[in-house]
Formats: sequence, structure tokens, C-alpha cells
Amino acid sequence: MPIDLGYLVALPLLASLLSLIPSLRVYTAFIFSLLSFLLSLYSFIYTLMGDIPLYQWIGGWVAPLGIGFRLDGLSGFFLLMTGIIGFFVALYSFSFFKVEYQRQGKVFWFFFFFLWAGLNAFFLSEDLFNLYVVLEVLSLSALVLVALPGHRKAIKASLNYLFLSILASMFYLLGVAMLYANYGVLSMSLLSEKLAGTHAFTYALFPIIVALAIKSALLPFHFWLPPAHSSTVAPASALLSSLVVKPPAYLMLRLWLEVLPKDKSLEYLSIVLSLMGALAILVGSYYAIRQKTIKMLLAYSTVAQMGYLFLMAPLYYHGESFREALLQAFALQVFSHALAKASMFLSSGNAIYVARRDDLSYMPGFAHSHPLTFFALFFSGATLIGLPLSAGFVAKFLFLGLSIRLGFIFQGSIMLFGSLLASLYVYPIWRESFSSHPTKFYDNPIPQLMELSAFFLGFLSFSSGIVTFLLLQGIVRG
Amino acid sequence: MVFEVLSIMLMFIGAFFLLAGSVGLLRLGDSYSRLHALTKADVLGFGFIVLSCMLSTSLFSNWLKLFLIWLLVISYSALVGYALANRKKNA
Amino acid sequence: MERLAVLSLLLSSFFVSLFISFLKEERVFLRSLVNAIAAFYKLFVVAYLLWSVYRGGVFEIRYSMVPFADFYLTVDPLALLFVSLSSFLWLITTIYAIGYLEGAPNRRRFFVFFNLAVTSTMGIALAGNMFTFFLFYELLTLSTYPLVVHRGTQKALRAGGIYLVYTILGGSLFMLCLVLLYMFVGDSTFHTGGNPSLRAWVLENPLWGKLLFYGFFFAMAVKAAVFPLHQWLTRAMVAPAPVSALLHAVAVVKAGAFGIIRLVYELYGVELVQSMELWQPLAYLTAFTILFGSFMAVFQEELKKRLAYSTMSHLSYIILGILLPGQLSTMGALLHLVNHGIMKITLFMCLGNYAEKYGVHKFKELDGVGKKMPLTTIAFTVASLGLIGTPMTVGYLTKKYLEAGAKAAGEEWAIYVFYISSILSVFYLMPIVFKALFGRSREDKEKKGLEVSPLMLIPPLITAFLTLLFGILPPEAISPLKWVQYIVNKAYGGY
Amino acid sequence: MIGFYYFLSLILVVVSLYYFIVARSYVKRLISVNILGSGVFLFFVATAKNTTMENPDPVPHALVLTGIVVAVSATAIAVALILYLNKEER
Amino acid sequence: MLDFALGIMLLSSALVSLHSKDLMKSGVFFLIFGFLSGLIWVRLEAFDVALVEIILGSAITGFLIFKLVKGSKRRALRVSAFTKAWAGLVSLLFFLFMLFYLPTIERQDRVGRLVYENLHKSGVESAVNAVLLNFRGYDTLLEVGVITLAIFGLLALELKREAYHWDNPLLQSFSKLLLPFIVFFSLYITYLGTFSVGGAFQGGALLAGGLVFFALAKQSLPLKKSLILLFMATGLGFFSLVGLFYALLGYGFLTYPLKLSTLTLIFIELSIWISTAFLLYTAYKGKL
Repeated sequence: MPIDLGYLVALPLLASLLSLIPSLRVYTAFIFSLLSFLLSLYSFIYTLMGDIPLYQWIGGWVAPLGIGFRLDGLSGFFLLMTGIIGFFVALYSFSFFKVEYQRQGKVFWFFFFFLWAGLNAFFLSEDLFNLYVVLEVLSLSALVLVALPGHRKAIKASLNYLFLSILASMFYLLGVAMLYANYGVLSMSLLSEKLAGTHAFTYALFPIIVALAIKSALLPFHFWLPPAHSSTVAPASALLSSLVVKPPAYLMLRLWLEVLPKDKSLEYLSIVLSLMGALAILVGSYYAIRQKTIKMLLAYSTVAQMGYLFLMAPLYYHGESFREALLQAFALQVFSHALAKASMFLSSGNAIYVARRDDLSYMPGFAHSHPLTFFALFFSGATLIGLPLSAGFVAKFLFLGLSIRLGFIFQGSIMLFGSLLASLYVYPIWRESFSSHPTKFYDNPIPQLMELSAFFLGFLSFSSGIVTFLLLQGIVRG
Repeated sequence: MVFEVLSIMLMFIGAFFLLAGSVGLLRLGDSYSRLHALTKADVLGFGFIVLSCMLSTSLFSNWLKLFLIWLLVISYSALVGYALANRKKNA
Repeated sequence: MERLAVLSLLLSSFFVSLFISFLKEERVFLRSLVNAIAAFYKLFVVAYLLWSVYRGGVFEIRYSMVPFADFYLTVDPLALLFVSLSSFLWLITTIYAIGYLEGAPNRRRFFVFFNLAVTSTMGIALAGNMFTFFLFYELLTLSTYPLVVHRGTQKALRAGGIYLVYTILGGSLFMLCLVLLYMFVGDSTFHTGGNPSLRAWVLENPLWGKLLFYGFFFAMAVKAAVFPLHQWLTRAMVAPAPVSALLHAVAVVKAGAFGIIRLVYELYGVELVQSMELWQPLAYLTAFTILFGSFMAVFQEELKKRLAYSTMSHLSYIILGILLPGQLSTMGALLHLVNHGIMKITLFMCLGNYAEKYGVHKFKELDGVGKKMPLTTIAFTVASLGLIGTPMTVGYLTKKYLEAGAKAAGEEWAIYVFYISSILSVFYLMPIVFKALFGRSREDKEKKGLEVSPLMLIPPLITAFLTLLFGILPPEAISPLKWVQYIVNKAYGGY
Repeated sequence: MIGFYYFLSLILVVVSLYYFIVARSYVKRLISVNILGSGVFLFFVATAKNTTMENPDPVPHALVLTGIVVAVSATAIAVALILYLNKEER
Repeated sequence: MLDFALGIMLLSSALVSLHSKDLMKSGVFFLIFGFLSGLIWVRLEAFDVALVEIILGSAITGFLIFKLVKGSKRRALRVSAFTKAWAGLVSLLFFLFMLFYLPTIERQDRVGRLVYENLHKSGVESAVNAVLLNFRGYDTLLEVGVITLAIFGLLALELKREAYHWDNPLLQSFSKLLLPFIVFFSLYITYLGTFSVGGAFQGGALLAGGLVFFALAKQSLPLKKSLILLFMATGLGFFSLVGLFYALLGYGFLTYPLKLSTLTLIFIELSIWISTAFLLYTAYKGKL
């Protein structure tokens, strides 16, 4: 029995408003994060059983006139991802804001739920202009989360992020305007019929792709990401790095596979994107290896991991017959990176809480003092490298296989080399958390909830490899 | 028919006063006198234009709205003139 | 019921590791109890499986874990050989580890990864296709790294680093070959005579077939410490004794060797390997490794390093046995898989006892220890005799079959390699025994009571006794030899 | 007549893009983003007029209305952040 | 001919505003740019958009930018000659790229025809407001969300800086006199929206202007802080509650039954009106 997808967006919005009332804050935070998690879980389960793609037209107005929600395998899967990470980051933040940043704790929940509503809205919506407004919601709430700590570095980072994201939104709007001018339709499902055989859309595609590249920090536009993701509080940077960077890549894939017909210019664009993706992996990993502070390291690793999604652009273009496997590989890569990165940022939050310092050499020997946080770091690091049993491994395996089968040796080799580089920048974290150097020994305990949520996220990212067939069932069906 | 001719004539008079005001704004040296030109001439010109608009409509409700707009502009420009002069004196 | 048995074999230690990760550090007794229960339960399941497989029962679990490959566990005689070996030795090592780590810090983390390592060894043994094998092969890397780096000293961290570099590079090579295999052949399940679809594909384009075989071989060789890829083994000796005992005698290195057995016998098939002349260059390489290992072992000052080099050479015994054509050498290889495990674990445990009691790490500190610790030294002597291959011990059996296999395969040079290596092993094992027994007596460290806590003394004695027992027993009695014969008969129709 | 407005919006977008990259101070960058926004909205409204019907197509008008409100809210935050940086500098 | 003149004036004001070294001059010309673009919307018969552009797009944005003019240093960011060169190149290429694109747009009536056909079912006569509130109501919900998010974000940053004001008796008395008229007039504009030019955002922005004018003379509103917070949150709160309410009733998210739609839309407009007004007022004040 399909639920009204509107709840997925409206409930977090209400939760954010309710969380402004000081007395209700903790209760709304817990109840609504649980509720939203259950809602996304239910919509995911619905994609496994119900008939998908499920269209729900808001206000009863059908396609060209009104806006519609669309739930299919891929969006259901990403809703589940958002739900899981949102719920565990909420658990983490309960105890985090009791011990640290109490002032920011009061306002954090407002932006947390807004971000959650924006993400749900993004994965459900199928109207191009609506996606513009949702992108704006995402950027603004992410932006304020970056500026939350209030010190100069955070404000500067959020300002640069603001300017770039406004520019990207305006470019995206220009692209939407061009599409509307030529085809007179805003909804993606109608657009795919209208686009067949024409060439005008290739012009509109350029500003849209540039905008999405800026928003997901592809190489030439990645300067805003490291300062933004590393200068803010741990739960916020966990949300940013794992969730906010993903929707643009998701939209690009959906445009590529479902909306845009085959076209010469599209092929050249896919090659350019693949090159930029490869550069992102190499440069991102290079900088990640050289970083001295753990948060900058993780931020650069996000740049590198996002590069994988764009590296495979030619496959999306040529892989018509492997459409399903491509969707599965893409979904798993995003899922595993999101969970692993969120768990790593939360554990780095634990490290900073214990050691009061951010740089890597002072990272406490977690293996000796706090085993649970160590397990989180260890398992999520393994997922980032793509060691088996983790969804990251399955994604790399699928991508590698497909790139070889379709003859893209360059993409395959970069993918393999990239996972080696990943082990190079994950290794320092393991090494530091293992060393039993006397200065590294802190016995003040980390609040139980903070350690548990980081551990569960890491463990889920690692063990999700076993249940990949269950996770991907939705995508297989539609 | 008479009203149309009259309103066009009033429109031209208003435009002429507005022109005078802007020329005064550009030509006059001292800022106080420029301020003088700005408030006096433009408001008068605006008055004439409002009058011509009132003539061209027949609806009483439009007359009332136009009259209120005229009242607002007059009081507003007086206030702005005073504010600019005040700021100029203190700065 | 059958599926439950196979699954419980795998999951019992997985849930134990999960349970321990939540257990507080202080709860020592509960932790040791849970470990012991899991070990005994596992032995019981293995016995049941041995009995029912012998009766012809079939156990397997198969579900499509990934879009193109499926997770496939099966219990065939070969798997059972490795499973019974590792579960038995795991029980021994757990008892030893509980004794050895008395009062040591963060045992909670140690036992979590210890159990995880054993889960992956079970998984490697039971894997029915190359994909599942690879899953547990990499999980083994992941679970053994924390054990190697357990102490957290700078030396341990560096050793861990090198270990990771080798294993991750090996892993990536393995993954690449697996992807090629799945993309071009589409199925990697093990069949006794070799995978038919793979054989068809290899015959079609021999060059790719050869490349794939060498790719797989060297990916496994990293773990089996064949010559160019062996540095990590000697450096990983920094790990605590139970780790080096279980890992370097049973889990990690044997996984590599077992993988090569699966590759040669069940993926490619013996005829294909011989017809394509794949095995000659590798045979020469392994022979060199045997000699190199034994030669280096003689000069090592560090006792554990000496054993590491000996493990390296003995592993190449197994690989050489596999590569040499003919059933006899196969039997010799499979036998040595078991025998080497038993003997080497005894040696490591005895060294652990010496280190625990008198802090003996170097060869020159050994003198006079034998008089103070008679029982450990006896176990050590028996195991080293076995390794050398003196009659009446298990080592002699493997040597006999390996040499017969080499003669049958017409490769006389291999026999000389075995001789030289056993002579060298005399040079690096016997001096330890003599120095311990007849060196200057040691008055300074007078420790009262039993040499070392019983938990640490009994396991080496049991395994030493086994090396003798299996050596003496006639083939009809229940022994590894009998099971190996059963495997070879079943697989290759009579010997 | 519509073509002229399309061309005008094009120039606005291009000029403000140049000045966005070359801006010396945050205020200039903020102004150029707003002008870029107006250029895009002009493109939208020109499309609205570009129809065979006598009164223009209301959908782009609603979209531009939403766009302006979104641009204002983004500017409000930008102003707050820049104020913070200016205050911090002194 | 008139379009040509307006276009040139618009372009020149934009160029001066962007190019001038003195920030005050660029601020003033940005205001002029806003008014001119409002005029151009009127020329293109987009009256609602003209109203919003002039009030919100130029007046409020201009006012916010003026808050910055005094404090900012001219040379905050270093820009090398190389960036100037590639920026010029990029914008030139983009210009040529778009030039090739323009001819591909042909005259066709897009979703507009559908809007006019379904206008009678939307419960509102004015086409733009029908699209805004009913056909694409979800967009407007998110848009109200964006502005609420932005202003609460502003408050979360907790800037201590006092807003600019000028306590002058004449201004105080005049603003006190003018405020009731502005409130009444903005309500009229919001109500007007249901059947002709006007609407919630325009009315709200107008009221915000009045409130800012009132606060300019250093007079604080007689309302308690929590009440202002409530007003700010009504827009998003009421709109989403209504959406959920109809979803619970089974009509579907944001789906208004025909006979109730006019009433609901009016209430939604009022909630947006009051919340936009107080949100923009707080944007001026910088703190509650």
C-alpha cells in the first residue's frame, strides 16, 4: 500500500520548525529522526515489493502542469541511505552537543532536519525546476552547517561555498530555462520523449553539467570542499561529506541514463567528464595522502571518491545493454562511500573530543584506549579501500568488470590504481590509531552513544557487501 | 474629447518641469541648490502628470488612488530632502 | 540441517568475535569460556562433517550475493582436510593464547580479530568458487593486520605496513584476474577435474589463459611467501607468539597454498596445467624458494625469524608437490599441508614458552634453558626431528611420498632439492636443541614451580605427540594420511 | 522584439560571469551574482512572452518569482557572512 | 524603440555597477539596475514579477548590500592578471556558445495554454498566482522553506553588529504615521493577488519595507521576541501543515478539493504574507 510521498518531505520540515522550541527540542529531534528513518525504510521496502516506478502528482495536476514525485529502485535505495546516515548522525549529535558546542547544539537540529527534507525531496522529485529549488535548500542548509562553529576559518569557507553554489544554481537555472524554451516541458519523464532526435538539448546540457560538477566538487571546481567540510563540527561534516555531495552526481546519472538520447556531443562530454573524474581521483588522493589533519584528509578523500562516479561517464553513455549493472555499481559506490565517510568523520569527531587536537600525529591510539571507535575507523577504512565483504568492493568489482567488458581499459586501470591510492591515505589513520606511543594514551571515556553510532555506521558499510543482492533488488525491478 | 487634449497638454507641462529639475540637478554646483531643484521641480512635474492621469480615467476609485499616490510622493520627497540636507550638514 | 551445519561452522567464530567486541576488557573468564566453547563446538561439527562426507553426504550453501557471481560454500573432502586442520590447531592455539596473554593489555581486541581470522580461514577452506574464496582471502588480510600490529610498537607498525603493502597489492592482482575471469568465462566454480567452461575458453585463447593462471598463482604466492614475495613473513615475526604460531603455521600461509591447490586441481585441472606446460617455470621458482628459505634460516640470529624462513621453504614443498604431475606428489603435498602445520605450531609454541619464561629471543641467550624447561624442549626436539623428516615421524611420510612422486613424474632434480633442504634444516634446528640442552647452566633466573603455566605447556606436548602418532600409525588407521588417500582416490579414480 | 531581450539576457549573464571571477571584493562578487540572476530571469520572462497566445505564459513568471525570492534569501546569508568577516578584520 | 532604450539603460547601469571602483557608486547603480529590470518586466507584461523585482529584487537586496558598503575593504581578494585573462576567455567562449544557441528557440506556447484551460479549477483567477499556489504549490512550499532557512541561518550566526539607523524626530513621527497605511496597503495587495496583479510575496515584501522604515528611526516593534519568531515560522509551518492535513484526509499532499481551494489558498497567502514580512524585517535587523 503506497504511502503519500509528501510525508517524506513535509515531516522533516515540521520537525525543523518544532525543534526551534527549546523545551521540545530533544523530543522532536529523537521522534522525528526515528520517524523519518522509518519512512525512508518503508519507501525502500515498497520498492522491493510494490509496483515501481510509482508516480504521485502533487495537487492532482499531471505532468506538464504540476510537479510529481517519482519513486523507483534507485531513488528508494538512496532514500534508505539518507535515512540510515541521518538516523545515526542524529544519535551521535544527541550526546555530541551535550559535551561540546552547546550553543551550536540549539540551532543544529533546525538545519539538520532541513537538510534531511531537502535530500528526501531531491531523490523523489522529477521536475527540473523543482530540483533547482531543492538544490538551493541543500546548499543553504549545508552552508549554515559549515558556518556553525562561528570561527573565522569556518565563515570564510562557507562564504566561498556560498558563492560557488549560487553560481552553480544560476547556471543550472539557465540550463533549465534553455530546456524549457526549446521543449516547453519541465518534467523529466516527458522530456525524454520530446528530446528524441533533436539536437538543441546539447546546448542546454552544458550549463547543467557545469553546475552539477561544481556542486559535487569535480576537479577544477573542488577548491571549496576541503575547507568547508573540515572546518565544521563532526556531525555536520559527516552529513556534508556523505550526503550533500551525492545528489548532483545522482541527478547527472538519471539525466544520462533516462532523459538524454544518444548524441555525438554527449560522447565527447562523457570523455571530458571521465578525464576530470580520473584527475579528481589522482589529485584528490595525492592531497589526501599529504594532509596532516584528519578532517582535511577525509575531505580530500571525498573529492577523490566522487571522482569515481564521473570516471565512469563513458560507460553510462555506451553501456545501454548493461544499464542495470551500471545503476547497481553506481548505487553501491555511493552507498558504501557515504556510510564509510560518515562513520570516519564521526570517529574523527571522537578523536578531537578526546585529544582536543585535529592533526593526525596527535590522533589518540584508539586501538588501545577506545576499541569501538577503532573498529569504526578500521571497518570504514576497509570499505573506502574496497576490501571484500564491503559494498565498496562489490561496486569496484562491478565497475571494473563493466569497464573491461566495454573496452574502457583506461577507466578500469584508474579505478584499480585509485583503490591502491585509497589504501595509502587510509593507512596513516590505521597506523596512528594503533600506535601505543605514551602521548597517545587518553583514558577519558567517549560518551557511549557517540562511539556506538560511529561503530554501527562503519560496521554497516563493511557488512553491507553480504546483503548487496537484497539492497539491489529494488533497482533490478525498475 | 476635451479631457484627452487637456491631459496630454498637462502631461507635456509635467514633463517639461521634470526636465527642468534634472537639468538643475546636473548643472547647479552647490549640493544644497541641487537638492532644491530635485525636490521642488520634480514634485511639481509629478503633480502635473498625476493630474493628467486623473483626467484620462473616468473611475472615481482611480482618482482617489492617484490622489493618495500624489500625497505620498509629496510627503516622501520632503522627508528625503530634509534627510539629505541633514546628513550633508552633519557629515 | 546440512546447511545449518556448514553455516554454523562459519558463523560460530564470527558471532564470537562480534560478542567479544562488546564485552568489557575485564571480563577475562567469560571471554576465555566463550572462546573455548566455540572451539569445541567447531571440532564437534567437523567430526560430524567428516563422518557424513565419508558416507557421501553433500553440504552446500549458494545464494546470489552479487549480480553476476554467487556466494557458494561447499564441503568437499579437500575443504574438510583444511577445515579439520585449522579448527583443531585453532583450539590448541586458543588455549595457548589464553595462557600466553595472561595480564597482557587489550586482549578484547586481540580475540575479536583472532576469531575473525579463523572465520576467514574457515571461509577459505569451504569456498566453492573463486569469488567466495577471494572474499575470505581478503578478509583474512584485514583480520590479520591488527594481530600483526597488536603491540603497537614502531617496529610492529612498520612490519604491519609492509604486510599491508604486499597483501593489498596481491589482493588487487587477484581482483583483476577475478574480474577478467568473470568477464570472459562468467563462472568460477571449482569442479574436481577443472572448470569445463574455463578449459574451453583457455583452449581457445591460450595466451590469455596462461596470463590468467600466472596472475592467480602470484596473487596466491604473496600469501604463500614464494621467493620474491616473502619479506612480509619474516618481518611479521614481531607479532605475539600465538599470532605467529596460528598465522604462520596455519592460517595465512596455508591459505595461499590452499588457494594454489584449488587453482591447479579444481579451477584449471591437472591435464590443462600439464598440457599447457604452465608448471615448469613455477616449479623451478618454488624449488629455489625451498633452498633459499632453508639456507637463510641457518644464519638467522632471531629464533622466530629462523622459523619464518623454514615456513617459507616448507610451504614451497607443498607448492612443488602440487606442481609436479602425478598423484603421488599430490598426496605428498596434501599430507605436508597437515604435517607442517602440526610441527611448526609446536615449534612456535615452544619458542613462546622460552620467551615467556626466560625472555629468550636470540639464539645466543638459549644456553641452559633446556635443563630448566625439560618438557618444552622435548616437544621442540620431536617437532624439529619431524621437520627434518627422520623416520617414525610425520615429516618422513611427506618426504617419502614427495620423493616417490618426483620419481614418478620423472623429475629427478626435485629429489636432490628435498635432500639438500632436509640437510640444511638439520643445520638450523639441531643447534637450537643442543644449545638449549648442553649449554652453560643458568643459575641466575631461578623460577620455582612448573616451567610455564599448564595452559601453555600442554598444547605443544599434544601436537608433538601427534607428530609421532601419525608417523607410526599404519595407513588403515584413522589419520590424515588415510583422508588424503581418500581425497586422491575420489578425485582421480584410484592410485 | 523578443530576440533583443534574449540577447540582452545573454549579455547580462556573460558580463556578470566575467565580473564574478574578476571581483576584487566580496560585495562586488555578490552584486555580480545578483545581476547574473536577473539575466537568467530575463531569459525566462522573454520565453514567457515568446508564445502564440495573446497574454504571456504564466509558468515562467511563477518560476522567476520563486527564483527572485531564493536569490534574496541567498543574498541575505551572504550579507551576514561578509559582515562577520568585515567585523572580524578590524 | 522603447525596448531598445530600456535595454541600453539596463546594460549601462549593470556595467557601471560592476566596474566602478567605489562600492557606494556600484551599490547605487545596482539599485537603478533593479528598478530598470522591473520596468522591463512591465514592458514584457510580467506585472507580478515586476512588482516582486522592484520590491524584493532591488529595494530589499539593495538595502542589504548597502549594509556592506561602509565596512568592506576594496581589495579583499587578490586577482592576478592570469585570472583576468582566462575569465575573459571563458566568458567570451560562453557568449559565442550561447549565440549559436539562441536561434534554435522557436515560438511555441508551452505549459501556458494548459494553465489557462485549468484556471477555473485552481480556485484563483490570476494565472501567475494559480501556478504559484496550486499547480506548482510544492515549489512555493520549498521556496518559503528556503527563505525561512536563510533567515534562521542568519540568526544562527548571531552577529552582534547593530543595524544602521537614524534617530530623527521627523523620521520617527512620519514612519509612525505611515505604518498603518502600509500594513493596510500590503494586505490589499495580498488580497488583490487572488484575481489580478499582486500576491503574498509582494504584500509581504511591502510590509517588510514598512517595518524596516519604522525600525530605521530606532523604534522597536511593540511585539515580544517569541511572537516575532512565531510570525516568521507561520509561513512554512502553516503551508506544510495544510499540505499534510489534506494528505491525511486522503486527497493527497497539497491537493485542495475544488470548493475548499479558494479559502485554503487565501489562508496560505496570508501565512506567507506575515512570515515573509517578518523574515525580511529580521534580515534587516540582523538579530531578533
